[in-house]
Amino acid sequence: MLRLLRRLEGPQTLGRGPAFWAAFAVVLALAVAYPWFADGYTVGNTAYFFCWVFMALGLCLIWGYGGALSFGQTAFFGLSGYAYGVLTLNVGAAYGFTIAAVVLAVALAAGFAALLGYFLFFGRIGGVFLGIITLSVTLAMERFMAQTAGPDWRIGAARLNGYNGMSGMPPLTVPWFDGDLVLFPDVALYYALLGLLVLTYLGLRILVNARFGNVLVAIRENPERAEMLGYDVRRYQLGAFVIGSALAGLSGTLYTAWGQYITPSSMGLTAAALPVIWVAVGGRGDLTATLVGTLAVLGGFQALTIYGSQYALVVMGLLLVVVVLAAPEGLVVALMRGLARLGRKAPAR
Amino acid sequence: MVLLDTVFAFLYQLGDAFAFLVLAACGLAVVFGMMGVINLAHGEFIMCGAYVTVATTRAGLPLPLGILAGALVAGAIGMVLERLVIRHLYGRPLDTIVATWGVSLAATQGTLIVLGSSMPGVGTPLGSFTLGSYSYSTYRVVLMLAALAVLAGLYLAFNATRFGTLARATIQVPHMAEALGVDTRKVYALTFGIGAALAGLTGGLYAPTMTIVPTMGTTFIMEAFVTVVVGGADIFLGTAPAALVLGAVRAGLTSWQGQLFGQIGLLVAVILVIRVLPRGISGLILRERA
Amino acid sequence: MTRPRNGSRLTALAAALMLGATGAQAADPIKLGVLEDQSGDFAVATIGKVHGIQLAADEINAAGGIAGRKLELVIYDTQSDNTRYQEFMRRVLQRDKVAVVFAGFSSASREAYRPIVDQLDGFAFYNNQYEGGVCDGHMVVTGAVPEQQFSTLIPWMMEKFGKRVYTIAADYNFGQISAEWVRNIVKENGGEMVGEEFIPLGVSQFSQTIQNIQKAKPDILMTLLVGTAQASYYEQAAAANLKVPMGSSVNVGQGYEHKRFQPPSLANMYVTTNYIEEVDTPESKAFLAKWKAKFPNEPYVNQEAENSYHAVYLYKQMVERANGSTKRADLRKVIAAGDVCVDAPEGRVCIDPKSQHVSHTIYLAKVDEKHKISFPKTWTDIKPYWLGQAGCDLTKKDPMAQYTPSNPPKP
Amino acid sequence: MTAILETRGLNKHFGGLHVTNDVDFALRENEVHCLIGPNGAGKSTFFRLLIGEYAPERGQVLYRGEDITALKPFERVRRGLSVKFQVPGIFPGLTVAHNLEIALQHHLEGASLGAEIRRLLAFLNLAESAGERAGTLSHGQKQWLEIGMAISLKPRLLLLDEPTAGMSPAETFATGEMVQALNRDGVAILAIEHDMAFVRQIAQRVTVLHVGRTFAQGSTDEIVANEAVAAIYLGETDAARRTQDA
Repeated sequence: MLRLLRRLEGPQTLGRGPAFWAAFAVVLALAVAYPWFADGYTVGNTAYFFCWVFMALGLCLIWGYGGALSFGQTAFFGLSGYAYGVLTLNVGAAYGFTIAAVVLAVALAAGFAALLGYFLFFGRIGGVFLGIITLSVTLAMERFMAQTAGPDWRIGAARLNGYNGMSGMPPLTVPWFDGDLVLFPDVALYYALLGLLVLTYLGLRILVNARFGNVLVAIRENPERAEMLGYDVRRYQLGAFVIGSALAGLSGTLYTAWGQYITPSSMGLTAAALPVIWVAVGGRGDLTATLVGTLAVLGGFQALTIYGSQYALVVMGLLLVVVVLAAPEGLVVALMRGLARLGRKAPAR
Repeated sequence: MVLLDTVFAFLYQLGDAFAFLVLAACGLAVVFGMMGVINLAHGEFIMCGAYVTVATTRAGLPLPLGILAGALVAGAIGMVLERLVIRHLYGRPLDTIVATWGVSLAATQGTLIVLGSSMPGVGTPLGSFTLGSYSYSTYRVVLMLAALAVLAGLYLAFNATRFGTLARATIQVPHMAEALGVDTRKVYALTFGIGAALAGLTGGLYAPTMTIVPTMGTTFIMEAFVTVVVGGADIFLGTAPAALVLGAVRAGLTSWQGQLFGQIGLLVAVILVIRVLPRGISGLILRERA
Repeated sequence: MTRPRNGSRLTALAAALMLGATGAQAADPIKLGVLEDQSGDFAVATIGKVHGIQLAADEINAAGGIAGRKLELVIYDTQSDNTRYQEFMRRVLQRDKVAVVFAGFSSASREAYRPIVDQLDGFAFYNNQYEGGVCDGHMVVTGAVPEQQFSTLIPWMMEKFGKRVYTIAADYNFGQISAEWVRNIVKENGGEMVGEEFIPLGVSQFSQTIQNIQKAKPDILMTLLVGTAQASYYEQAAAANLKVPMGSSVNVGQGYEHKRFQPPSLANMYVTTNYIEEVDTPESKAFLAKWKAKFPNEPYVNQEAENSYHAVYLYKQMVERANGSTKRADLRKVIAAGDVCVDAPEGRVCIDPKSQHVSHTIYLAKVDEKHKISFPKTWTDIKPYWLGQAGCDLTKKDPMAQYTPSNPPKP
Repeated sequence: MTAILETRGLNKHFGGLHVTNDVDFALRENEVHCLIGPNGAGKSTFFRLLIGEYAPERGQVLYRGEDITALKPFERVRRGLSVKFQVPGIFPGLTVAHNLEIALQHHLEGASLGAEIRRLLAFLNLAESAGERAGTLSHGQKQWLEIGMAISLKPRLLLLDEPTAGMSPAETFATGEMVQALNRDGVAILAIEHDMAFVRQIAQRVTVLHVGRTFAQGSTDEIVANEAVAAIYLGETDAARRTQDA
């Protein structure tokens, strides 16, 4: 146990030492305390942002650590969103089944990722081809789901309902002493997601600093050498792909439960671009940077849509270009490195 | 006569699908095959060519000149983009994908803001001809011929001109070419420009047959990628046969089961090709690394 | 308190924020949320909807407001993106605390926000022509539905051109459900379906489809195509010299394709719509004059723009008859009376209490070789009858669901 | 003496070009063996066949009597075969110590891992650079780091592809001493090499590869004295001179 905790910091994650963890504690305390000061909308909106972060963290693992650019995050997002809908519409929400539905839906996404990833990585498809094929799969799934409007397209009681999307699934519920606790997008859901997010973040930190993460970055840096150190490169890439895709699936179920709605356009071209933007802008090489970057970009673009209207997409596109050119490691990583350099300089040696 | 009717109808559909795939893919294939760069803004170059063609034609230029103008403008913008963005990303193929995606998003929405949500078209020229019980658009036959002409032109450009020799030398052994005094940067810029100009040409050619909207590039992009992935890096040995096979798959499935199956069939074909010829694609990747 | 003028959403928003979340007092303005796509794929058809609402709000405020309270608009651009509808629907209901929301263009966007309106007990107007079937007490639909457009159009066309009908439709809910309506109405009128083809969204090449149509030799072609890519069909069909009379419920009235495309690609098309700016009545002309005075650069005033405009007046009447209350329960009592009607630019429109949909005047618009519009026929007071007949009665029960002819309410 | 690595009738061709042609070769246990030959002799292809990156059209590769022809590279590595590439195969974005950690984590962890990293850094003359990114090292240092990673796996057989390419004479000599030290610990070594001084320093036996075949074999002195070998090298220089003249 202690050994695991020691893996919370290591060469693969920025931010270590007491200063970082103190800052982490402060941020966490603020996150815990802030619903007391904010209105319902703000809290619900933040919870909504949290829904997306898992997908970004998953892509960070696949792309930033594993070096494989997947455009397929939204395919798993959509798949498990629909799975959540189908399961809960058929079984209902009693006895906390929604939690079981989340687990099953994420498992389904992981299973599909394992299948697709087996084909990709064991077929030695890498580099830009991986991106193109994952994108094709995503768009094919969107097109397929878009035409399921007819009444024959149903799984049990759940109609897939084509492009209009599937709705009517229950929100998350937790079994409680006096009846189920419904996690409407409000304070309760916020805390549930915050807890889940912190666990996922810390879990991923342990994972990337452990043996697995070491091998993963080795593969990113030089796959041939990694293989010649006796590692089965395909297996590790597949592992990262499955975990990352499962996280996208988790995002999908949470989003579906949040809005009680899932649509094929969640898998469309623009949707598929979003995780790449979040991760690239924040800094794909580091989990903390991805986490911070994703929240910042989500909030920033929502604000931009409210105030800057139609220029949001232009800014988004240009931001991507500028980041790739000027700060290829990502804005947050650049910022954190800058801070670290300052910190090192301060106690003059 | 009925048989002839049906055969011609199928050939026409095959040629139509083939032309669309070749024209959609050729610019992408040049840039990818020669430079190893995947250009996700490819569709926006097509859109750019279409806009320029329509604007100049409506301003009074004859359509063929308008199409040429579209190709030239797209090519020029392509070279500017190469200078500003792509050049700094050689050797970082994944970053190039991300950056060109950014360009694509910004270009689509930027066009919407500046030029509005749609533009009046120019109308399809040349009318129609009738054979048996079907009537056909003559212009689409022109498109088929244009696809063949583009393939032939590319073959000549890269095999029979000094630029072509230099380009291939640069791509195969960059430092050798540099040592021989070739300005490799210029070669890359020109190659990217040619790719963009081809995309612009495609946009111009299809402009009279489509609604002119900022998102029109996206209707080409999937087909372009599919063709390039199946065809591989070599434009002549890869793209043309790939377009032929995929065109047959699509025309066959569409006439048999409808448009949805035509589309899904394309994607299944890609996955099958990659499954059957994994060495082909991985061999490609190895060559690209070497 | 200033009401937002064209393009000054920032002021409106800042004002809204300053006002904060206070309870409704008599002097406070009534807040009306507007979520429409002002950018992205759908913007071409929806910018006019925002303008329609602004025009109506201006007129109402100039005439003293609703029950003595000013109408204040809170407008967001939803970017043709379903997730933005979800985000902003929460925002207008939870933060801006609007009394009513006018929202949505695509059916997918409506289905995206509907669970949120239901969950937060909001009240929303969907001012758009659509595939029909929404039976939800939180919604009022002012757009036309298939029974209004097809039960008029198809019998008329079959009488004029013949009984063999071919449908090409976008392969999603709107297209599939509309095609189902076409099928049923053709059968009821003794016609024959000689072909039916569904086109995936985003397809732009139609050579094969054109050939299929030529093979089937229909008398009437119903084109239920949606989106800018599919609109390429008309140009390609015209180039291939395909000249079957076309019928549609979605073209011209919504995307004003006759203005945007090069003639004669839309020649010989017949469309049923509840309003377009060519409608040649004194009411329509007066309306158009007011519109052009306020928005001189408007490319076109389509049926959704008119729906949005008269929807504000329908809402005004409900609130005034509920003695100034904006509570949903009070307003629904007013609707249940069955006589909430206004004289709209298209003619008289009334809310049907069972489905909370609106009756319309339906104009048959014909597009000629030069893309000029004429109106061979007009039907007044066409009711949205299907939902009520099928068993949706919102005065008794609120299922908050969407039904289709093949998936009707369960008794 | 038994062979640790053996090839039987190994064939590989690209298109019509036979690059490796019926090569029979045996490497003895605990031997330092150099593979030389003019450019285009098929050395690199042969090397890639040994490590499993290429699959042969015909023939077998045996490691300690086991047929490993169908095994993947990583499976060969796990059996005790380790490789150093011609172009330094390191993880450029990671620190030097981290590079070694990734190689060592197979069989060590915790404190003993740290101790072994420090021991290796000292052995490789890289202790000063432990915290630097491997990509910033000098060329020679990268070569050493890679040798360090290769021997971290505690191999029984080490394959070196031009280990001294780009090194100064002093660095080359130091590398030779490393190789000999490893050999004393019981590691068999097969090196592809151009530098005859280095070959002389380390090799117990030398094999000459020419147009995809084993052309000659013997001690360094025998090979240097072999006129036929000199002829093929001269032929190469002659050919080179002729093209330059043309």
